[in-house]
Order: sequence, then structure tokens, then C-alpha cells
Amino acid sequence: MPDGFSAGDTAFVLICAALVMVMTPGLAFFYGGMVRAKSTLNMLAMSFLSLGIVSVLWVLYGYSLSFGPDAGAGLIGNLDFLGMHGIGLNDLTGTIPVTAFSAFQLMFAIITPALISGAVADRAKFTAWGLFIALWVTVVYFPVAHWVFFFDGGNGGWLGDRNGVIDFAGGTAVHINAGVAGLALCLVLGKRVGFRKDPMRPHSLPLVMLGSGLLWFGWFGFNAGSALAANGVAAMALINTQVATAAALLGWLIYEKLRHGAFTTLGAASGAVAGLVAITPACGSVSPLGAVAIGLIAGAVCAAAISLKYRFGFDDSLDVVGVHAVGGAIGSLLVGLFATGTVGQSAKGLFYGGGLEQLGKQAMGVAVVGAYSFVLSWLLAKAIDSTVGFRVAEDVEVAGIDQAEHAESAYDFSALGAGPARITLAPAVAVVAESAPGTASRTADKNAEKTEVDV
Amino acid sequence: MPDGFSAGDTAFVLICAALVMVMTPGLAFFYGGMVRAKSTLNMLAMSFLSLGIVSVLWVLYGYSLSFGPDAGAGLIGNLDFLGMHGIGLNDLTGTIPVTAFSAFQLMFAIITPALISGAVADRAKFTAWGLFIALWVTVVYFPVAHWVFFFDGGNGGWLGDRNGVIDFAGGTAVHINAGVAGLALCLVLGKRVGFRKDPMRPHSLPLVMLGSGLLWFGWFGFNAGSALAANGVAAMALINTQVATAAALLGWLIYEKLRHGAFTTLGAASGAVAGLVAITPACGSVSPLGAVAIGLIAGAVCAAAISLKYRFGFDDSLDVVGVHAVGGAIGSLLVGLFATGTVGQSAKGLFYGGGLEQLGKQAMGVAVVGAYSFVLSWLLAKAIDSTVGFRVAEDVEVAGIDQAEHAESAYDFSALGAGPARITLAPAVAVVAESAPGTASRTADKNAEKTEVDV
Amino acid sequence: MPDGFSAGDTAFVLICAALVMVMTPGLAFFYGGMVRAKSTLNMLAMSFLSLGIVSVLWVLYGYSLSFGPDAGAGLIGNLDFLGMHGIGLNDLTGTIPVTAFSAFQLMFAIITPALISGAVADRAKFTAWGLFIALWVTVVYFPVAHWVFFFDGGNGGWLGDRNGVIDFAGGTAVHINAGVAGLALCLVLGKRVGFRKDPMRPHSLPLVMLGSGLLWFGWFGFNAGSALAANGVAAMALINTQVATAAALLGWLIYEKLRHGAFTTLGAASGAVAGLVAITPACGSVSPLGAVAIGLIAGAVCAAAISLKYRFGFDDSLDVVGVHAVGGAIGSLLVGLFATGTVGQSAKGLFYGGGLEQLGKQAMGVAVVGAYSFVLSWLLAKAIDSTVGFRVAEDVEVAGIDQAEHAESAYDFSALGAGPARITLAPAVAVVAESAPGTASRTADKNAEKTEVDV
Amino acid sequence: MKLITAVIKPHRLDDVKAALQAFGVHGLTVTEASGYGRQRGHTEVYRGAEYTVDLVPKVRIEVLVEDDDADQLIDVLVKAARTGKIGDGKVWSVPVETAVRVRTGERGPDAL
Amino acid sequence: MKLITAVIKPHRLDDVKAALQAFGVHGLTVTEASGYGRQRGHTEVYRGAEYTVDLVPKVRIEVLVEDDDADQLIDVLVKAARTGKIGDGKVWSVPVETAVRVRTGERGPDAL
Amino acid sequence: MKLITAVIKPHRLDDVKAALQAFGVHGLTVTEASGYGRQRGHTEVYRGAEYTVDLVPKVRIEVLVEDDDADQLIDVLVKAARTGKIGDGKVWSVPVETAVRVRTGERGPDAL
Ligand SMILES: Nc1ncnc2c1ncn2[C@@H]1O[C@H](COP(=O)(O)OP(=O)(O)O)[C@@H](O)[C@H]1O
Ligand SMILES: Nc1ncnc2c1ncn2[C@@H]1O[C@H](COP(=O)(O)OP(=O)(O)O)[C@@H](O)[C@H]1O
Ligand SMILES: Nc1ncnc2c1ncn2[C@@H]1O[C@H](COP(=O)(O)OP(=O)(O)O)[C@@H](O)[C@H]1O
Repeated sequence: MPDGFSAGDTAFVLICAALVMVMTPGLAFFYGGMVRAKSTLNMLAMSFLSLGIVSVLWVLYGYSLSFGPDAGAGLIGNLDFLGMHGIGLNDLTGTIPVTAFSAFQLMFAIITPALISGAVADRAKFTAWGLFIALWVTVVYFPVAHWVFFFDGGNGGWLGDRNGVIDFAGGTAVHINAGVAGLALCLVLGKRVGFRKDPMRPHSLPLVMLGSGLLWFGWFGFNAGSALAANGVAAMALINTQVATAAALLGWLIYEKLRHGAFTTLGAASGAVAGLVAITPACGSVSPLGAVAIGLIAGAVCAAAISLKYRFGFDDSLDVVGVHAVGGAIGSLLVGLFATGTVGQSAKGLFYGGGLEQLGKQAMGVAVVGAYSFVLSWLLAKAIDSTVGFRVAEDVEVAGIDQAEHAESAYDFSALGAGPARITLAPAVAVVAESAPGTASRTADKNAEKTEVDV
Repeated sequence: MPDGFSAGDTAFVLICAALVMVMTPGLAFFYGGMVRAKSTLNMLAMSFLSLGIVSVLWVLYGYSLSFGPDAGAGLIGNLDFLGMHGIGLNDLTGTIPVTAFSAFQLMFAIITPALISGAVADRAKFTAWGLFIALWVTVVYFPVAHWVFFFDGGNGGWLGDRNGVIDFAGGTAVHINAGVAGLALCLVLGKRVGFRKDPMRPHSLPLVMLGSGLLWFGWFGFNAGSALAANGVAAMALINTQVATAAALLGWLIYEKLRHGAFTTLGAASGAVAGLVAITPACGSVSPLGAVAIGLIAGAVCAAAISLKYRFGFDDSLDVVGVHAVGGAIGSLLVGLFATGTVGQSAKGLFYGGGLEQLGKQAMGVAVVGAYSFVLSWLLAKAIDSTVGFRVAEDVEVAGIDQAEHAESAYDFSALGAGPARITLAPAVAVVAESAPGTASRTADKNAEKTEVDV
Repeated sequence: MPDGFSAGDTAFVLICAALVMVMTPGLAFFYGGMVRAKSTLNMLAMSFLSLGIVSVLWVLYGYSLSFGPDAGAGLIGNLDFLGMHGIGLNDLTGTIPVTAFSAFQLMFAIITPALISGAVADRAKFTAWGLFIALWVTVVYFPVAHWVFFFDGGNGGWLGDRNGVIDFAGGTAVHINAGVAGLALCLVLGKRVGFRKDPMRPHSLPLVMLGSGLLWFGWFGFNAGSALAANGVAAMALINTQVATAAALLGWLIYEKLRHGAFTTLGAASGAVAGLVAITPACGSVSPLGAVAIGLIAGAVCAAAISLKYRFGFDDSLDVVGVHAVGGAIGSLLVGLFATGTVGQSAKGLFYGGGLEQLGKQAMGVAVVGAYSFVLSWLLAKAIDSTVGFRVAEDVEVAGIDQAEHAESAYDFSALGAGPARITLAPAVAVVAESAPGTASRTADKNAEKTEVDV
Repeated sequence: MKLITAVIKPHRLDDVKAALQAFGVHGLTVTEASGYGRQRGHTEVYRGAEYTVDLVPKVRIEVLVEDDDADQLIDVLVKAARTGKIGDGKVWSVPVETAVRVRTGERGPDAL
Repeated sequence: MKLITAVIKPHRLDDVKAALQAFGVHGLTVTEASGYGRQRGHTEVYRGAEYTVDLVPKVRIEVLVEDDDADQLIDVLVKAARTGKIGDGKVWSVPVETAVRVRTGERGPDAL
Repeated sequence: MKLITAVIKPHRLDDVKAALQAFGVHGLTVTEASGYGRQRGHTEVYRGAEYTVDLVPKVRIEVLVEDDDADQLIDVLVKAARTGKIGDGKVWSVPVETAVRVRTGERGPDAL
């Protein structure tokens, strides 16, 4: 390998890429456990679809748009790396292979749209969702990632590299971006049938806890890995991530106990995620004590913020706004207060004698990404809704979207493994018969059938 | 540590070993969720048993047979390292401790027999299965690993080192090997009671998705770790793994939508696994675009291949053949087309001006491993079946193998935690009483009882 | 970074810290699956609470008490590092940043109290549990960690550094410590309602297997990471961990088959954990064959040890004593027999010509930590019980602690997602109404209500 | 006394319960059930095997009432459960000889 | 009208349903149940504690029929459910006073 | 013959089963159910949304008995199920016209 290459840093970033990848399944379980059993699979599938679509687009043009040489004004990358063409096996980004950096960043591009899915639980057409992912990463995520994450000695992205907005691992590019897009999406799709009326309690909190556990675990790769090297900054980012998350878990629990009289496990899981979100932009610039403060604040504020949807009547089903938009904003702004100037970079926050300057930059970053994402996301959602249609039929939603969109049931715990619902395997034969009218027809009038199912 | 040692490479391979280890529990969940609730535990236990048995055999003689100095003709290792004796703490394999390499390879030896278990779901005697694992790794896996993975400057394994068959991480040694063994096994054991007649839908798709998520995650260690160093090849292997898996997920979903009218989550999970399998032999020699092509092909072809069992009437219960044998073959052969000659090694595939030579070598590798594994596996299964017997009684299978073979129930969600089935703890006392006739007798006539259970 | 820094070692330890962190959620699932559905959430929450509380205390003073310069006689660290103050970004512990070491050790401090929770399943007040964690880590764990893990050239902890007790990764400090504390706690709290009479079978063995899989996976970080470098010792620790765990899995299964007539999956999972516990203190000083021996012994002995609670009538609900205290003692003592003197350190065990000296030291370590932990834990538990009260009301326990302590249900698989138990969302409105009397009152008389629930 | 049994669509349970309360019913017992009838099931696909699920989820309600209230209660129940779509279910009544409140041992009307 | 209730072995449900359809029954209601009787349960072991599970899974079927078909339907049902092994279950019938189809309000035979 | 149906608190099932066995009952059928009545439910909170769960878990027991034993069996059952707290449940009996043992086809008393 060439000079400047570090096997240690490469080992670190490659493993971190794997850790970030596992966050998306983790998110799928976190979300999937929170919905009713009849729409669990759709929730899981929305995240897995992002793994599929975004990875392919990344290789085709995503990497180039995000991290190709700046095409001008720090707004977007050029097309030099279409198909990841021309990237040598041993070309380096800093001390690691470009391919390692590209793989690591790909995982960020995957989880961001997946985060949005929580806002439209139980009701989005699967094909429309796939279309949305493809368009959204193209016109929203890839450019914003370029603004925030592409550094090129002052010729990089306009927010991070050119205007000093500090976002160590994606408070703006990932969380505000996804949170605000979630708001736009749930406004376009409208409320679930029975919102605020029907019971919609989580069908499996252990699944939610599993998701939060995997997210917490993978997030070390997300935050510490963003140092792109196994060094003191990475170590500081890692411990900050841990303690902020812990503090947020406590913050949420305390708020809940005072407000609702109980320490819930869903609250613990939600608080942890809120803390992870809030420390994401800050983990590379604050001290462990600062991280604790950020976590406590984020936990309590997000716990309060999730009730906004009831006050204003938008059905952000799994609180993408309350946790990711709010949490991401809290973390991004608090950098302006808690940045010590001695960790990952030198800018000082208000509490460390840096005055209000950094806070102003942070506010700009939050505002710009939030506004851009909301407008574009709303337009995309509207466009899709008025063409292919974004929402399933009401009776499909009542019966459970899994049946109509995925032709599956999430669980079957009955003694015989077929549930009280009996099943005949005839079609399996049809599958192999050259002419499969049974199959065909059955598939044909499937939607017709669906409209009756379980309603 | 001695010269040539690399802490970065060692860190990478050790963590990758941990990642590969977690694939086996991941596989257990992937398989366990696909069977009916009444045989989930047996499915999980078959994989965990492999963790137990193979690890011990590896230390005793497995490592030596696989990676000991060649005993002749590249067919098998000698016994120099029995009990891992004589391996110094600081002896190196390449740039890492021999022990690190041994631990990494051990994890491959564990998951390969575990993969086979999917072919005999719901019906294999647990003791017979344990016996099979022990014999199979000894006469099939250890030699084949030597053929494919043992490099010693031309004096290593006859397929890889001596005849240039390219198998970066185990398309032949792991997947074709296991897939074909699965075919042999399900032919010997015969079909499940009610195959093609009774409903056998997965009892928990979230468990399946969890398994696929852990497999995907761990597979980065499997593939990238096979570079045995944290370098450009490892980085390329990692990104190729990600994009091929993503493309295969899409390929399977598209095939399914066209053929059966729905995008299923099981299809997404299955497609991902098919992609992981197919890219395994190829990740170290193709470009990201090549990986996308391999993934798309593998996803669609495997989705079609799983119906073979219905056409030919063999009960490969969880599609080990359709996914691992077929997927492994696709990946191994496509190396002959897509190898760029600029990644992990210099051989060029047909599309990169390398002509048909490499394709021929690949075909030989596929054929040799497939044939050897099928014959040996069939003989072993027959031997076991005609001695201790490989299959449980029909009524045990109908009642659910978990009860008879493991004396447990996978789930109990009832309000009281005892299910409508009431339980008396008397025996717990018996456990402590010096004379425990109750226990004894109860254990004695257990099978008698079993024959009535739930039938 | 300064001289002596190693990016490879840092990458390794940081990733290992993440691996150890994921053990605590893993433990939560391992324990959570073993209890009845009605108290699953409480079991999960007890572990997650440890993640929250201990992380914050660690930053505030825990790190300083455990690893600050010795305050005298190797009993405890001083307060130099309160708030992790004064630790430079590039200060090193060995070859890695101090922050990396601190983060790694923090994860040990988190899981140790979490381990204790298994002894008091189904019946501990959540607030009392939180209080116990905070006090226990302060007066028990932090000092003991100092005794065992703090090395400072003979001026470190009195057990490890000053008296040569070998505990590579925490057999005494973590497992005996937690196991004995669990005994004290279950003695103070008393038996569960219906102990030895009512059915208390695990509600989800797949959840238990998931937990054991994550524990096994994370434990590589726990043990190999304790080398604090990616070197030959780490590699040896890793492979020893794998094979000892595998052997213990087999040991437990064999004992169970002989004693109870069945190979259970719970036995496989329990045996694996017993092996992980036993190899923890020994993995840095024995050979792979020694590890196999230790594993086999630990698996079989722990399988027998868990029946002690029935003989002596203490309700160590999830066998913290039988697995962690006994397993930790076995491993710690066997170091005195199997230490080769050629792995992590030079002391030789009895079987390697080292005589009885090391065995004596090990026995002292076991006795000291066991005695100290038992006494302190018992006093703390008594103090809490006689002030805030440690145990929930009997009817709350019968109804399921999740309802009263967490106001949640773990699962809801019914067709409509609300279970046969219907739900009205009125309060959700109350949440947003400024004055929420409904909420208030409902919360107020919650306990009153609870006394009727499901009883 | 009579035992009124109703097999209805699950999502009607809330309204039915409310209607019965309004009518003055103090208690009822609910069981999850599945029904086979005119209402068609749906199709599921698992790795190419298509299954037709012909039993659909239902909720089964039992209410004990005094003879005189029986007919009226049936009307109330039927009205509340109706959606007008196939699969709305059935309601039937059978004569009850004795009914006892476990807590007090009260019999007949007092048991309700 | 009569209500025929049958408690049978779960794996007989398919055949029973088929037989009843053939006999001309248009609908039925199924509930999962557990039964205690002559059929023995089984033993389970969890960390050394052996449990005997003495309730075995059953399926409970309810069918409303016109009086004249009742006896014949019982015979059909019994034949289809029989395995000849202990635990095959029971079938019983009780008189029904009124039956209503929720969707239409039809009563008596028309309700079926 | 009579069919005795009891809806009781789940944790009383063991004692009830024991009492009935002692009384000479050879079999019974159990279903999980939920009940609404005087016994209050409880409150749950999920991300700030408070739900009141007003159905409480119950167990539903069915026993076929000969006419003469019916009253006595009811007494035995009620005694065994009683806790004295609200929510103990109900027991009722309805007349059965025929009962058949599936395995043998035996009818009436012999079917039990
Ligand atoms: N003869 C019957 N006996 C018992 N239950 C029946 C009978 N016929 C129908 N049911 C129940 O009523 C439900 C609705 O019946 P169905 O024929 O689908 O629609 P509808 O009642 O509107 O004509 C069925 O799912 C089943 O649970
Ligand atoms: N007296 C009874 N009342 C109600 N259900 C009964 C009664 N006796 C038996 N059963 C039901 O019938 C099932 C089979 O009865 P069992 O005695 O085990 O076998 P068999 O009916 O073949 O003699 C039991 O599991 C139970 O569900
Ligand atoms: N009229 C009724 N019809 C059918 N079941 C009833 C009726 N009233 C009560 N129940 C059942 O009895 C259970 C206990 O009734 P409840 O009023 O709560 O207490 P109690 O019977 O002690 O007065 C309820 O949960 C319900 O399952």
C-alpha cells in the first residue's frame, strides 16, 4: 500500500462500516416492533428496501454526486466517479482506501431514507416507497451529504468545508434531513385510519428493545468511525456517544415518570435513540461532561416533543420528527455551546469562550438543511402521490398492509403452524406446472380479495 | 511481536472472526423463523450444536488437517498441529498470528455444516445430527478447506493454490459444499410429513429478518476478512459484498413480483442471502459494477431455483440447494466472466479479455467440490440412518420435534406464563431429592408419552 | 499521535468496547426470554437501566475510583480524574488513548450490575433497583475493579498488581462479584410468589438464544480486548474463548441428557454462557486444549450447580449464582492448574510445573472478592429494602410486574393489534390538553387499579 | 335466562361493547375466533408456495341476559355489529338453566 | 335450530371442514382450545425443573344447523374427526332459539 | 346431559381442575378469554399516549356432565374458583341434547 496508508485506520473504518450497516436492520426492528402485528412486515421491508436501492444507486452515481470533486460552489459533486470508475485499489482518502471511505459513507446514505419510513407506518404503497427512496437520495441526500461531509481544503461542501458548520457524524445531513422529510411525507399521506381513536400499541416491545440495542451498538461505528481514523478523536467520540445516550435514556425516563407516572421500556429505548441522535453532530467536539449534558437535555426535550403530533394533528406515526428532527437540531445547536475546541476541531462554543459565532453557524446549518429537505421531500411526495399514488386503500390498511402489499403474515404461533387460518398448498404445485391458471387468476383477483380480508 | 507482524491486520482479522462467529446464530434465527413454531428450537439447536462440536474438533485435529503442511498432492494437511500443538504465540500467518488465522478459519468450519441443517428441518434426530456434523467436517469440510483455502506457494491445496481455482471466501468450500450436502441429506431422510400438502408457513418472519440482518452484518467479516489484512482488497471485498447483496435483494423481489404478484419480506431476506452467497467467491476479484451484475443474476436465478424441489419432489425444506448450491455455483462461475485481474489477483475473466481459461478452472472447482461433497455426504447420511437412525418417528414429527427431542416449547405468551397447558413443578423437587424415581420413570416413558402428544 | 501509540491496537480496543456494550442488551434478551411474558419488560429494563446509570457515574467519578492513581494500599483510586477531567486527547494507556481504555472498561462496569438482575426477576421495584445499581457500583464494583484490573508496576490494585491474582478479563471482578451479589439480593428479597409451585417456564426461548448469541459475540471483545492490544495474546484469548464456550455447551448438554433425558436448547445457551464465564479469567494464560478442559468442566458443574437453589431454597430466579458465581470460581481456580506460563503471563499452573502457589493466589482472589461482595451487597439491599422498599406488592407480582412498574405489555399479537383487551386512546388527547385531570387521576389511582388487574 | 353468542368482525368489538353498555349490560366475555363462510380469505406467498387462507379472524362475544331483554339485546347487538359487508357474522341465543356469580354464589338474575 | 360443538384434534380440522362443506354446511366458527382428559400430556425440562403439561391442544368448532340435519351432521363430523386414538374429542349439540345473520338481519334457517 | 360453562380468573384454573378431578370429572375443555365487567382494567402508556385496557384475562372452562351431577358440580366449581375479589367470574349451565365420543361414537353418559 502507498505511503500515508494506515492498516489500523483501515481496519477501524471497515469494521465501522459493518457496524453502520447493521443499524438499518436495527432500525427496522425498532420501528417494526412499534407498529401493530398486521403491519410489521411492511415496516421491516421499508428499511430493507433502502439497503437494496441505495447501495446500487451509490455505486452508479451516488458516491460521485456526494464525494466527487466539487462541481461548483460546494453544492454537488461532479460525475468523475460514475460507477465508481477510476478509483484505484490503493487510492487513499486520508489514510484509508477510497473504497473503504466510500463503503462507510454508503451506509449513511442507506439509513437516512430508512429513518423516514417511521413517519408513514402502516399506509404507504411499497412501490411508491421504493420510488421515493430512489428520488429522495438523488435530489436530497446526495447533495446534502456533499454540503456537509465533503471536505477538500476549503473547496469542499459549502456548509461544512466552506462555512464551518460542525456536523461530526450527521446531525444535519442524516437526522434533521430525515426527520423533516418524515414530516413532509406524513403531511402528504395523511393520518392513519383511526389515528387518535383506535388502539395502536406496539405489538412487540422486545423487538423494539432489540432494535434500540443494535442501533446503539452500530452507532459507535457511525460516530467514532466518522473520525476516519483509530485515534484520540475516535476514542473521544465513542465515549461521548456512550454517555450522552445513557444520559438521554435517563432524561426520557425521568420526564415520563413525572408526566405519565411510569418508567416505560419504550421510553428507555426512545431516550437512548434521542441521545444517539443528539450526540451525533457533537461527539467530535465536546467533552464527556458536555456529552452528558447534551444527552439529558435531548432525552427530556424529545420526550416532550413527541406530543406535538397530537397538538398539531399530524400523524408522524413513529415520531421521526420528535426524535430525529428535534434531536438532531438540539445536538447541532448545542455544539455552539459545548464545543471545547480541543477535541476534533478548534472552534469553541459559547461556554468555552467561543462567543456566539459557532452557534450562529450551527443555526444556519440546521435551518438550511431543514428547509431544503422539507420543500424537496414535500414536492417529491406530492409528485408520487398524484401519479402512482402513495397510499394504500383504506380497507387494505384496516386489514393490515402486510397482507395486501407483501402477501404474508408476520407471525403464526398456533400449535399446527398454520394458525386457525387453514392453508392449502395447491398453488405450490401450480408454481411448477408450466401452465398455472390457478396461480395467475389467484394473483389476478388478489386485490379484489384483499378488500374483504379481515375487515 | 516479530517483523512482518501488523497490529492493524490482526485487529481486523480478530474482529472479523467475531463477525463470522455471529453468522451462525444469525443463520439459526434465519432458519428458525422459517419453520413452524413447533420445531423452532430444533432448528436453532442444530446450528448451536455445530458451534459446540466443530470448535472442539478444530482444536483437536481440524486445524491441522485443513491448514497443516500438505500431506501430499494438496489433498489434506498433515498432523503436525494436532491439538494446535507447537504453534507459538507469535508465529505468523502472513502478517497476523497463526492463532488469529486459525480462529478466523474455525468460524468458517462451524457455519458450513450449520448451513446444511436447513435441508432436514423438522425431522432429524438430534443425536444423529451431532454425529453427522462430527463425521462430515472430518471427511468433507476439512479436506475441501485444504484444497481451496490452503496456500503455500504452489505446494498448498490442489484446487486453489495448485490449479488456480478462484474462491476468495468460500463459494465452493462453504456454499456449494453445504448446499450439495443438504441435497444428499434430504434425499436420505425423505420428505416431511405433509410436504406439499400441509401448510408450513414461517412462524416468525421478524425472526427470519433478524437472521438475515445478522448474516449480512457478519458476512463482511467473512468476505473482507478473507483478505487476511486491512487493505485495499479487503475494502473492495467489503463494498462488493454490500452492493451484490443489495442487487440480489432487488433481483429476488422483482422476480417474485412478476411471478407471484407480491414483494415479500421473505423474498427480500432470501435474495440478500443469495447475493451474499454468490459474491463470496467473487468479492476479491470483481469491480463494484461487476458485483451488482452478479447480485442481480444470483437473486433472480435463486428465486427461480427454489421451485426445483417441487418439480423434482425432494424436500429441501429451507432451500439450501436453491440458495447455497445454486448461488455458490453462480458466483464461482461468474468469476470466470467478471474477474478484472486488478483486485485481489491477476487472472482476468472473459469480459476483461481473459478468455475462457479462468471460467474453465472455475467450472472444475464447482464440479469437483460438488461431486465430492454429494457422494461423501450421501454415504455418511446413509451410514448413520442405517445404524442409529437419522429420522424421528412420524407422530413425533406431527406433534413437533421440539417436544420429543428437546422437551421444551419455544414460546408461551399466555397471561400466566404457563399457557393453557398447565404445569406442575413436582419434578423440580425430584431433582433435588437423592432418589428421584419420579424423574427416572417420567424420563423413561417419555417417548411413550410423546406418541400421544398433540397428535 | 504521540510515540508508542498504535492505531491497530486502538482500532481493536474501540471495536471491542462496542462489542462489550452489546453484551448488555444481549444479557437483557437472555434474561428477558427466560421469564414469563408478564415480566419480560422489567427484565429488559433492569439491564438497560444499568447502561444509563453506570455510564453517567463512570464519567463523574467511576473511572477515577477504579483507575485513578492508587489512593493507598491498592484499595481504591483517587479523585484526580473526577469528571474525566485532565485526560488529554492523546494521553495514552499503554499503546491506546486513555479515553479508549476508559470506554472499554466502562462497558465492564455496566454489565456487572446487569448480571445481578437475574437473581431478582419478577419482583424488584424499579426505582429500588436503580438505587441499588448506583450504590453497588460505587461501593462494590469500582473498588473491586481497582483491586483486580488496575496495574501500575506494583503500585496498582492489591489483588492483581500487588499479589499476582490472575484474572485476565473479570472472572472475579465481574462474575463472582455479580454472582455473589445476586445471592445476597435474592436472600433479602425472598422467593417469588409460587416458587417451586407455579409453572415458570421461559416465555420465549428464541429470545434466550438471541441473547446467548449476542453475549457470545460480544464476549470476544470482553476477553480478547482485555489484552488491550491486537497481538498474539489477544488472538490466543479469542480462540480460547471460542473453544471453552463450545466445550461448555457440550458439557451442559451431556449432563442434562444423562440427568434429565433431553438435550435442551436452554441447556445449550446456558452451557455456552457458563463456558464464557469460566474462560474469562483464564483465556490469557491457558492453551486451547486447556480451554477445552475448562469449558467441559464448567459446563457440567454449572449444570449441576443450578439445582442448589432448590436444595437450599433460595430463589436465584435465573441462576446467577449457579452460572456466574460458580462458573467464575471454576475458571479462576483452574488458572492455578492450567496456566502454561507462556501466554499472557509467566506464572505456571500446577499441571505445568508451577506447583500450588498460583492456585493459592487464585483461591485468595475468589474468597476475597466473594466475601466482600456478599457482605456489602447484602447490607445495601437491606438498607434499600428497609427504607424505600425493594419488593413489589404480591398482587402486582401475580398480575405481572410489567403492568404496575412500566405500564406496558410486552406483546400484542392479536389480529387488530389491540388484543382481546380493548384500548381507548382518550388520554392521548389528555396528553395535549393543558389541564389533564383524566391523566392525573388515572395515574393517581393506578396502583389501586393494579391490585385488581388480572388477579 | 338466555346466553346470547355473537360472532362478529374484530374491529366492530368497540362499538358493540359500547352499544351493550348503553343498553345496560354489565358484563360480557370475549374470545378470539376464526370463521369460515361466504367471506373469502386471502392469498399468501412464501418462497413461491402460494397459500390460500380461508379462515378469517372473528371475535366471539357471550352475554348472559334475562329472558325479557334477550330479543332487544339481540337487535342492539346486530345493529352495532353490522357493516353491511359479507362476513358480518351471526348471533344466536340458547336457553340457560342456571347462572351463578362465583364471588357471591348469587344465582339467576342477581348473578349478572 | 341446533348448535353443534365439536372439540377435536387440531390436525383433523382440514378434513372435518372438507367433510362439512361436502355435506352442505356454508359456514362454521373455530376457536383454539386445550383439553384435559384421558390423553396424556408430555414432560418439559427447563434448567433441571421438569414440568408435566397435562392440557393438550385442541380445536373447538361451532356449527349452526337446522334441526333435521343435526343428527346427520354429527355423524359426518365424527367420522371426519376420528383417528381412533385416545384424545379424538367430543361432539355435542344444544338447542338454539334464534339465530340472526348480522349483515341482513335474516333469522332462522335463512341466517345460515 | 348438561354443559357447564365457567369463566374464571386464570390463576384459579389449577385448583378448579383439581377440585373437578376429585369430584370425578374425567375431562374438560379450556379456552383463553377476556372479560368485561365490574373488575376494572388498567392503564398503559406508550410514548405519551395513555390507554385504558378494560378487558381482563379470563379462562373459560366447559364441562359436560350428567344431569344429576350438574348442581353439585357447579357448587364444587364455584367454591374452587372463588377468591372473594371482584372479577371471580360466572358459571352457567345449558341443556345438552346429545354428546358423542369421537373415538368410539359412544353417546350420552358413555361419551364422557
Ligand atoms: N353455520 C354456521 N355456524 C356457525 N358459525 C357460522 C356459520 N355460518 C357462518 N358462521 C360465522 O359467521 C361468519 C360470517 O359468515 P359469512 O357467511 O362469511 O358472512 P355472512 O354472515 O355475512 O353471510 C363466519 O366467518 C363464521 O364465523
Ligand atoms: N366432560 C368433558 N367436558 C368437556 N370436554 C371434555 C370432557 N371430556 C373430554 N373432553 C374433551 O375431549 C378431549 C378428548 O378427551 P379424552 O378423554 O382425552 O379422549 P377420548 O375422548 O378419546 O376418550 C379432551 O381433551 C377435552 O378437550
Ligand atoms: N352478563 C355477562 N355475560 C357473560 N359474561 C359475563 C357477564 N358478566 C360478567 N361476565 C364475565 O364474568 C367476569 C367477572 O365479572 P365481574 O362483573 O367483573 O365480576 P363479578 O362476577 O365478581 O361481579 C367478567 O370479566 C366477564 O368475563
